[in-house]
Amino acid sequence: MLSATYIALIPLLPLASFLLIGLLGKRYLKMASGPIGTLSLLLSCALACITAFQYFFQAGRVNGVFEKITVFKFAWLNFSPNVSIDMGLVLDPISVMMILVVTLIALMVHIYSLSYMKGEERVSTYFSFLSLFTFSMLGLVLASNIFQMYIFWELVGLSSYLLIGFYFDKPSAVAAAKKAFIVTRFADLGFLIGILILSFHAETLDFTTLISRLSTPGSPWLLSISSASFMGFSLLTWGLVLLFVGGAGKSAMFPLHIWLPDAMEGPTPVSALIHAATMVVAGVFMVARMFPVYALSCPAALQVVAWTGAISSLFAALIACTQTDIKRVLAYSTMSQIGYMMFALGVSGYGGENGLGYTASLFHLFTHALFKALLFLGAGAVIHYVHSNELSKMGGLRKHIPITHITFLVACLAIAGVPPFSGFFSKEEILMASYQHNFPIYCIALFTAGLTAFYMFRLYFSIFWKKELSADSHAHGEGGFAMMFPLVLLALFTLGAGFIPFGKFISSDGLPLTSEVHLGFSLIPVLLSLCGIFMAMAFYKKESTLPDKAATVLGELYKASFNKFKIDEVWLKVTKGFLFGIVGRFAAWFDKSIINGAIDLGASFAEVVSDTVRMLQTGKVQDYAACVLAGVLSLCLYFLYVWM
Amino acid sequence: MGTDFFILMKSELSLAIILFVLIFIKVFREDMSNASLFRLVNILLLLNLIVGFLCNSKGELFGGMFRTDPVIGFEKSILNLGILLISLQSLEWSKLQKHFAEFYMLLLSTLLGMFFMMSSGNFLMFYLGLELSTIPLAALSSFDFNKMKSSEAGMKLILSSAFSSAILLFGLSILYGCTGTLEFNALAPLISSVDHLQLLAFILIFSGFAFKLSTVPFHFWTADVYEGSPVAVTAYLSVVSKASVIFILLTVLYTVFRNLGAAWYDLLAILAVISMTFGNLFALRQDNIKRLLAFSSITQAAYLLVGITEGSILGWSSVIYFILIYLCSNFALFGVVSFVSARYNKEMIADYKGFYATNPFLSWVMVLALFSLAGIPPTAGFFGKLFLLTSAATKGNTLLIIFASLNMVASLYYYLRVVKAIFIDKNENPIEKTPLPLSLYLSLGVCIAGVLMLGIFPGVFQYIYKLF
Amino acid sequence: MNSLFLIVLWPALSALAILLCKGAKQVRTASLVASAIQLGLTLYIAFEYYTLRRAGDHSPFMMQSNLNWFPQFGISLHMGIDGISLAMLLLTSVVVLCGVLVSWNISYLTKEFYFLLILLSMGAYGFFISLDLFTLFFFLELAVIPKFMLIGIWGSGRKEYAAMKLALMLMGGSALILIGLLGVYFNSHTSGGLPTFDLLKLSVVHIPRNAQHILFPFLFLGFGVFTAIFPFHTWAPDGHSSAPTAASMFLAGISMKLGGYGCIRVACLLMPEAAQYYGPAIIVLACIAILYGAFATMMQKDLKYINAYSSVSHCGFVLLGIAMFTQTALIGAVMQMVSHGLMTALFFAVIGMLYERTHTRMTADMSGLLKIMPFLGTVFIIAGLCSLGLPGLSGFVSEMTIFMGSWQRPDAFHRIATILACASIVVTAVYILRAAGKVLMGPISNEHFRSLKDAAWNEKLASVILILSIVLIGVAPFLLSGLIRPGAFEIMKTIANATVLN
Amino acid sequence: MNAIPLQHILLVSTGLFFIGIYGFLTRRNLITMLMSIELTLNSVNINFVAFNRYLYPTKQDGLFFVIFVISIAAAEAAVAIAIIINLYRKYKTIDAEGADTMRF
Repeated sequence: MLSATYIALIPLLPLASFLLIGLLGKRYLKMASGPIGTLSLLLSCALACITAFQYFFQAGRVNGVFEKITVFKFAWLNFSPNVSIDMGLVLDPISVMMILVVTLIALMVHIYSLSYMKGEERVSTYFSFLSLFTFSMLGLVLASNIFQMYIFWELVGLSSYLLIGFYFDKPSAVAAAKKAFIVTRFADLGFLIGILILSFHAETLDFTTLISRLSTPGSPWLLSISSASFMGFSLLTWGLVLLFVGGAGKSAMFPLHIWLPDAMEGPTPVSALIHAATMVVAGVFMVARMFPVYALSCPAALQVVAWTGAISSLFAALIACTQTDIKRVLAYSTMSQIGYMMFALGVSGYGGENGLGYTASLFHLFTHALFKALLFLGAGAVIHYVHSNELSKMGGLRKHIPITHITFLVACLAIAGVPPFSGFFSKEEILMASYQHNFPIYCIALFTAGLTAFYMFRLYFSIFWKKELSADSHAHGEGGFAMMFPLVLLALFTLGAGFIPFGKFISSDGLPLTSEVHLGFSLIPVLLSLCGIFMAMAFYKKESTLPDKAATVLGELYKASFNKFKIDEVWLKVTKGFLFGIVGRFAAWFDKSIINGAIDLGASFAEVVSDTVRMLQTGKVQDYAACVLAGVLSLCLYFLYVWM
Repeated sequence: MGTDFFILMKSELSLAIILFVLIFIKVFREDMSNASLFRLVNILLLLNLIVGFLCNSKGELFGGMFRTDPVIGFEKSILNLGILLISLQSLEWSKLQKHFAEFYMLLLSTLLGMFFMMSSGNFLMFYLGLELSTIPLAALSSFDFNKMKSSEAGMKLILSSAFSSAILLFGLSILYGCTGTLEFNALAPLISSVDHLQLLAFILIFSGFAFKLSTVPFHFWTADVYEGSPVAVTAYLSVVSKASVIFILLTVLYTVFRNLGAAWYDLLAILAVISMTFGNLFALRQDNIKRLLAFSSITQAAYLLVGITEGSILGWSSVIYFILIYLCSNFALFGVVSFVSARYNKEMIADYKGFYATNPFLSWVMVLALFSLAGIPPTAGFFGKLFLLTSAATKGNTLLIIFASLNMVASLYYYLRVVKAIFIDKNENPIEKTPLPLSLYLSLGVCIAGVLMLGIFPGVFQYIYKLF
Repeated sequence: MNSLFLIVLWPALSALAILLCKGAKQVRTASLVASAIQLGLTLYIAFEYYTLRRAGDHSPFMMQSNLNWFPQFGISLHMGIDGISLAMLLLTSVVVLCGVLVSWNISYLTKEFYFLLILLSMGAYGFFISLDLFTLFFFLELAVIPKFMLIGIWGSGRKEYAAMKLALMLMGGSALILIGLLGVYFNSHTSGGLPTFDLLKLSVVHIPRNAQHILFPFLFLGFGVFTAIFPFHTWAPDGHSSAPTAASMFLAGISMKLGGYGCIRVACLLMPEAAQYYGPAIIVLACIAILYGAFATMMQKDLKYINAYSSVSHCGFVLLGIAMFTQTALIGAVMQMVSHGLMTALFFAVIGMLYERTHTRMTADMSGLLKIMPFLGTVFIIAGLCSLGLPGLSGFVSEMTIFMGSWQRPDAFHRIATILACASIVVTAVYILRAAGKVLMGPISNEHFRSLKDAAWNEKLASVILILSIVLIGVAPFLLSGLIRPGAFEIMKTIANATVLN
Repeated sequence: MNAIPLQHILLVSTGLFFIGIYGFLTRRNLITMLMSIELTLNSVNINFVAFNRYLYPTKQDGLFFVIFVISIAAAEAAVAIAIIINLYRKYKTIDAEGADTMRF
């Protein structure tokens, strides 16, 4: 195995490049910041591949399971003797797979950005933020301690805030960045309280001990946490659901998804890296990391995960069909695919055959990262060419930008689940798992698969077919080699990824799982996707009035889905209306008038009393003598009667 | 008699000598200018102060009428210091006066009366000393012939003091009736807290004291007299006359009325709380700086009453310590006020706006004095006030301490109003930059040294404590 | 005369030295050198403390020196430090150094300004190292004059009103403390010997229960006024926003910590039973302060008011940490004091710099400053992120310690309080990002802002020092928590065996 | 000679005392106020002499006291009248109510 320092280098290299470019970037390394970032990513990607290769093939299985290797661990902040945050790196199948995905996609995005961001004035800050993001994502993935994951979770949120708000002179970008950070921050509150609940009962923050204590059925910690209850549910359910809320916020699940479409304000490579492949799957990764506790000790929480995933995937697919901005369509499709991964985890059992959902979900995470990054980078190339996001301004680009056209087509086929491509294999396994465990979710999944095929090919045909665009308006070509190379490479990966025997590497209980394709079973989903594709072809291949007629027919549903079922407005009303409007204004008013008022009232009261008391000094000697006499008499009365 | 007469009566004798020198000058050396008179008197007063510190010894004269001991000796030297500082500060004011010698004669005679009162062992000597110290004061306070206010102040002082001494005498007569003697040591065993008549006598006698100390029900004369009379006399009234009454009150309460302890403990506590609160309420809205200082002196006297309630040596020494600090801070303040009012005839707080811009030294002196009066560290006032409260705390009367602390906050307000005027407010025609005479520098220097040094360096308090 | 005494003597000497030098230039360099040496002195003492601890000396208070001041009253100049007071000393010296650096272009009465600033810091130093209640009270009150003068003379906006209100409310607080002290002094009599002010002797003497129940509110509310506890916090917004930059850095950064430190050292150490008894009441006040402060901040338009109200909310965390009476929560409270001191000093420094350039503090007038002044913009963002508790900066570490510590109290009341406190991190995020978004980002609204130049050398140095210390605590918290742990353990010991009694 | 009991004399002196005080409080003329003060002082003298004669015939403390009180009352009256004359020169009135320029 590689020694600890090399593995530690994987996250630390991006950190080093962040510090280097961040501090010196502006003045000295302005032009060199891109290459430095890409070089450091290249190195850490190579190291990741070597570690993965050695981990899976050379280290091999110990009594049938890839055992967790804690590379190193040191106590960072100890609260009490056994509960302490300690920073450490741990290698186990899912984290190795994740570092592979993250470093690969980050490398592709870096290369792509070299030419995409060429003209940008603040390119050094861009690359430093990208390296910060990669560092925090790798840290999150390799975390050995649940609090360490929370720490990198927040850093990921920060870097997404910085990158979304990169074009900060656009007010919409600033608002989007703020919205993203606050919504994820709100979800992280749930994550934090979940950590507090679990760590208090399990008396540890370390992942391995936490999972073993809370998942072995007889353990005293498990008994203590499941016996204590709050408002009807056991604390374990509360803890796990709150953890999932944190994950749902980051992965833009149903109620907390409002920030993802607005996050498209950021540069497209950023959306490719963060809002397609890596950050948004952090929620899935966290549930996968805590999967034994979810599956063995608390099926109720798993149900919540499953149904949220299912609802989000259907909800997002419906909205995606009517959006006009291509990046927002892709954002909703990401949300829908992550919904797939979530409910795959939700329906999966633990160990052996019924752990298929777990493997399928992570397999889909792997493949989805590849083709969604490809879709976004392709969309970036299209926007770069057409200088606008709106579908109406595009059409007939297949001759102008041929490579993007081919790679975009490959990705669309993959995501639609057409057989030879990787999307088909992972989606088919998910459908198999949901078919075995939860039939209603299986039906939702089928319907969403059809919808996915429809809106992806609606996108494809609107961009590359539809109407002939006048050639002269866009003089410059398709974009340099640096933009095309990642597209081609990712397309190749999307082709090949489907054939990886994923079950051998990753399964719920670690034992290898062989999954083969059942021809009979997968017939229905393929047929559904094909008919989705033909419908889209019929609607959008050529200029036709069919889409408008369909819109009038669907009427209400179309309008609702077009303005995103008004969820944004609901959230806005809750926060702006209630929190800021009523509570905030009341607090400020209360403070200014009541408390401040009370103090000033006290002062003015003292002044009024002092004015009245001053009247006693009339200036006349005889009044003074009268007061002296009164004083003496009152003293006498007091002492002779009261005191005696 | 012989030598111990001279040793025991040394401070009174030195005062008498200075008085005769003055009379001699008045009669024979008519042509002597105010300035040279000023220099001569100051030198004599300095000598008098030094004499005060020499061989203080314990003893009695005239059959118990006059008794003295190191503590009373130190108290007298505090008053000597006070008189020296006042005379040093009154140079500017003396330029306007024709009868400057008379001013000193009256001043020294009141001081002589106070010395007799402080070292009296018999109520007769006490009454004599009291009257000798108040009647010339009335003359002094109407010394500014050209001002209407000054004669009004004199009238009010003489009539009020006559009225209160009448009440005091009535009390004394009743006490004499009950016990048959006026000798302090003889009286002590005869007094018991059961007898109503003795209690009535005590209250009447105490009201005489209270009049001079200007505690609230008896304080009405203070504001007008302080405002009307010349600043040097106001300073003298506010510190020296109060101090002498406090010293004799201590001896009277601790020796004569020791058996009535429970009675005068409650009496002092009640009067202290009332005069603190009312003193602050009166002072909150004052605009004339002399009237403000009048009411602030009422509040400071109230803190002294708090100190007296604690009957042990600790209480007595912290009272003396506080009086010394109060003397320094008040005279620092009055030094500046007298100079400004004599030179520019400005006595309102508003006139002091923007004072820092023109003469920083005087503003720093005033501000330090004000913070010492308010009881804020690093000035000695903080230690003085806190020692009084700590010694009262050993008696455990939490209600008194609560009132005392809250009143410290109220008093801070009007001190800060003056500081605000000096430092913060802007003024289009502030008091111009004026060169100060050496004597004023000297006295302000002594006061500021006292205000800063007395607190931090414990030597002085140790010295007082060891006197007992 | 060991080095601890020097910590108090050095500011006094440098204050006098400042009075003697002529010309603004000389005054500035003198005060800079003085505060730099002061920082060096504190670091030396930290090093000496560390070697003593390493050498196995586990007595609760180290480097003690005891010379009696007024033996008749039992008052002695008893100095000594433990982990908590050392952390506070370090915080004070860093904030004062940056305060001196930031107020470089004070042109009106510069000599008096620096003299009062050094006097102010002397009050804080003395307060943190004195183990005698009287000397503690002396140094606490020492800071009243400079605060009033600094705000009154060099302030802005309604400075007279703010200065007067601040001085009176803080004096009111110290009056309450005085009543508490004298009550303790009276009850210390029961130990047979002379009543004493000495903290160590008092902590051994068991003050009778009913006396504790009366005196504890006085002491705690007195110190609470300094930490802007809920009903008495109104001096903080007005005071901070009218004060000049250096003064508001000191006010929010250090003088609020005097209250917190006082609560721990005096109120909880001397009267454990009453502390336990009043615990829930304090928690309620702390929670109100946290959430109420956070919500009130959202509505503020003036940058300094935003930071002032957020300081009220952050100091609510300190009180929450103290009132939970678990060791972790106590350590968290002290860490929060240190981290909040640094972050609010940084925030006020940046606001001061922006004010000097744009002459307005209203968020509505400024926008798009990040492009014009990148350095100041980044410092503003770092200060904001630290106050909303971003990992890697000190805010996160202290808040998490407080949450973990307060979660150790299993009953429902404490749990709800902790959850409410946690909820505040979202509200803090909202108003910080709103302020940052409005001021720094967005299009440049005011044309002649374009010509503003970025931070000068002294402002850069001050911000870098503060940011380095914030990041150091954020990245390596084990240093700070290790330093505080023995001190907190001592205090928890007295409180623990108090619970056994009742 | 002892026919008149002590109480009657004390009654007279207390009556005289309160008459004096009443006079001081109500009379408008400063001089008459001074006269009423003298009345109170004389009532005190009666007190002293009565106590000394009836209760403590052996000692003469009371008598000495009376002598001093009389002399001091004289001195006081002299100074008071001088001040009142000075006041009259300025205020042109010796009405007690007139001299109240300094108040509040």
